[in-house]
Amino acid sequence: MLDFVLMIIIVLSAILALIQKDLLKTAILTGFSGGALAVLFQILLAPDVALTQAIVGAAIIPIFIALAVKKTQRSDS
Amino acid sequence: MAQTQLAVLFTSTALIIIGLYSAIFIDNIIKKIIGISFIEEGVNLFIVAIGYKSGGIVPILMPGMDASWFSSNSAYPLPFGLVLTSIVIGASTLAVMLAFVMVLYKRYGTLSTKVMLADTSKKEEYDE
Amino acid sequence: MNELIPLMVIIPIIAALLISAFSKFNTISKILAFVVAICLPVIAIASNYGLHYFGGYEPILDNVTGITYHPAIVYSFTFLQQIFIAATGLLAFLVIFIYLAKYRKVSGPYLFLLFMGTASVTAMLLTDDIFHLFVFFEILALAQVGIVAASSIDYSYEMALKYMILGSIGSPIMLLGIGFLLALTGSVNITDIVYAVHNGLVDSKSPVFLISLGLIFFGWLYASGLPPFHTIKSGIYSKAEPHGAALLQSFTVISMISIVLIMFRIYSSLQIFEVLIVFFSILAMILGVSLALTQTDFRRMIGFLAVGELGFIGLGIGLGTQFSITAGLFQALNEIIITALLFIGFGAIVNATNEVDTRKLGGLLFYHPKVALMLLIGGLAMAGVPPLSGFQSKLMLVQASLNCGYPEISILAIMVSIATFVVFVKTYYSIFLKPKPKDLDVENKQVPKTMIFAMAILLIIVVLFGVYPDVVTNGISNFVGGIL
Amino acid sequence: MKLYDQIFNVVKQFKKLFSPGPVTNADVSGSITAEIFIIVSLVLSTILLRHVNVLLAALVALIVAIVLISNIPLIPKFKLEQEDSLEKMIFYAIVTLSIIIVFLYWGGNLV
Repeated sequence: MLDFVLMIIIVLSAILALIQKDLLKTAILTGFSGGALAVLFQILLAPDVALTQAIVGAAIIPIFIALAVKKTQRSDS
Repeated sequence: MAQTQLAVLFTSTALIIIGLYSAIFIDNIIKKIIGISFIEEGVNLFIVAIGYKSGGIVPILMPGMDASWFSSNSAYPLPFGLVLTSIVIGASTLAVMLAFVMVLYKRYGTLSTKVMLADTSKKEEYDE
Repeated sequence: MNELIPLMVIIPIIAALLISAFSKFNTISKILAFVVAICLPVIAIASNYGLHYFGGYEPILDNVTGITYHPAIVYSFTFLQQIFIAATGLLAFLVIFIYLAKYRKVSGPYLFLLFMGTASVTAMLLTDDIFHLFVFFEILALAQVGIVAASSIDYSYEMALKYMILGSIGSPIMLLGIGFLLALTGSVNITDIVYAVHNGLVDSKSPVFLISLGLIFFGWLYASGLPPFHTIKSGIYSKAEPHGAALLQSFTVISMISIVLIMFRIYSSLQIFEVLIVFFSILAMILGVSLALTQTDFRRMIGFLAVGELGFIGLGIGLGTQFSITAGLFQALNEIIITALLFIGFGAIVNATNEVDTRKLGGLLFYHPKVALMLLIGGLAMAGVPPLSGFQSKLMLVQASLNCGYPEISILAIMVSIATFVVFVKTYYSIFLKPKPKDLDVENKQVPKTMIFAMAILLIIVVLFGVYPDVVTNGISNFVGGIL
Repeated sequence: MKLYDQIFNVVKQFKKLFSPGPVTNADVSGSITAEIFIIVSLVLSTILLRHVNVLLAALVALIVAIVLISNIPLIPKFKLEQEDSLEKMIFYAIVTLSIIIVFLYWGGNLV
């Protein structure tokens, strides 16, 4: 059951990330999507991939995006 | 095919389609780059789903396991090894693209793709 | 001597890392770069043919089914790999030589990119593992972007970002195709996949197999810059420094042929594969040459010509006979050398005048006669004038398409050659022969001697292949006979 | 006479193509060459369809020739579609991807 919830979270947070007006929220929602993907990898019997994805998808990529937003502009216009 | 595996394939298709949609229709460059990175995530999910085995075990041979029982019950580990590389490549590509965006923002002062990445061949060709 | 095979990839990577680590010490990194660059073609020529199994994992024979499995990455080194690696190595050496002589203070990261690019195309040619190819393909894309962004030409950052965004659509799609193949066969080793496909272990009519072809094919279109990627490919050539562009086009050609040979081995049983390749090749020739005719920036024009010439390679492979594939691969080898010659030659003009618009140039024949002469020969070789190398490969292509029963394709190929000649003569006229405009100040700048040296070496190869094509074509023909 | 006027107009249209800066003889003649080249080569490549069906090839070649000649300043339109902006590049890339996939899924076994 958990896996279906995770899949819904992944797709919904990906869509929500792309319709936000505030780019910082986009960064956070991307992290949500990446983190849920990491847990899904664990359920799919790939613990090594899950570890990498948890670090890269849930921490590094949102931080990169947030840094890019901080250096540019926050609102989507 | 197990139900989970089928659902995962639908999820990965959804991610790829979201990525392709955002590549065409989203104007903000940062969102466009994030959207395109979803294609990569969808593909990774698809490749992990190939190796998944319904009711199987994690492909790590623990001491005390029978080798033939292990090989018939574990998930297929080769795709997982590939995805590890692919995740890192995707993250580094995203980082380089965001770095380019930061540099170009200083020059244009906007994040709109239409302005930032418009046709430049006319502008430079004949500057009086 | 098979230990030399992995060294062809490892040496440039180690050199790249060392140079970027020691880039503070100018002299050391210069000497290191020069020595390694000289080694690149020498290793390829000195090495013996053979296979190399990474980690010493030899193929395993399954006693029950009688099928051989390859558990590790395999590098195979034959005549084809040797000649292409030697050509790229030589080109990389010339480019690095020009770069080292041009700047007193060299940049470590730029040399890093040049070496990484060379290492990745070498690995792409050698590898027998489709995922290994994909990884080096991504590294190559990053290296290309770096080379473009490092140039001081206006709008190079924009072009690099566009190339990266298109690449991050193209390469995951290719990875998806590889995933489909993996799902069908359970292996990423190409020899195993080919065995599975040709022995009926995989249903070659199933939609999954067909779609894997479509996805990998799209990735190939991105890698080789055939339409719809011809604008971006010619764009990045025009935005890189001229010597960088000479290396970039060789990267493109080699990634094109290494991927298409793999696709050919896997999908050659499908009729539609050849139809697709011929369709996109013809489109590339028509669009590339007709857009080159309307350009006023001559770097962009050479870029479009390079894309148009790629169509010939695709045509040779798409026709699918031994003779036509030999012709296509020979054309690929010639194109690497001739286009590099043109890029370096026109780069010398940019160096001397700081002007790229053909409308503002003219009368340079008097100032740079050596460059003009060598460029003329290079352009004639590209258009296919005997006895230069372009003539031999294009003649072979025309013959091959006539033998296959497609006279339309041979007429089209000849027309494209003529149009290429028109493009070249138009540009040559407006740069060298037209009277010099008053406001063009030729600052009495000398063309660097290294550029002349590089052009002379490339020119010798062009003439050599033109007079003795058998040196190369026999070996290539043997290789093609092996994969058919 | 109408066709002649049309060809005469083509040269005028080329002025817009090279809009900033002068138009030289070499550029105009190059563009006219490209115009002729593109028509002839597209018509020629439709003849390849004769390996499927001869009648179809003749019909398609005729239609393509008429359509191309009646829209004659082709190069300005072509160049406008092949410009450097990212939107057009991505649009054509994704259209090509979807055409390849659809073509292979439904037509892959027919050829």
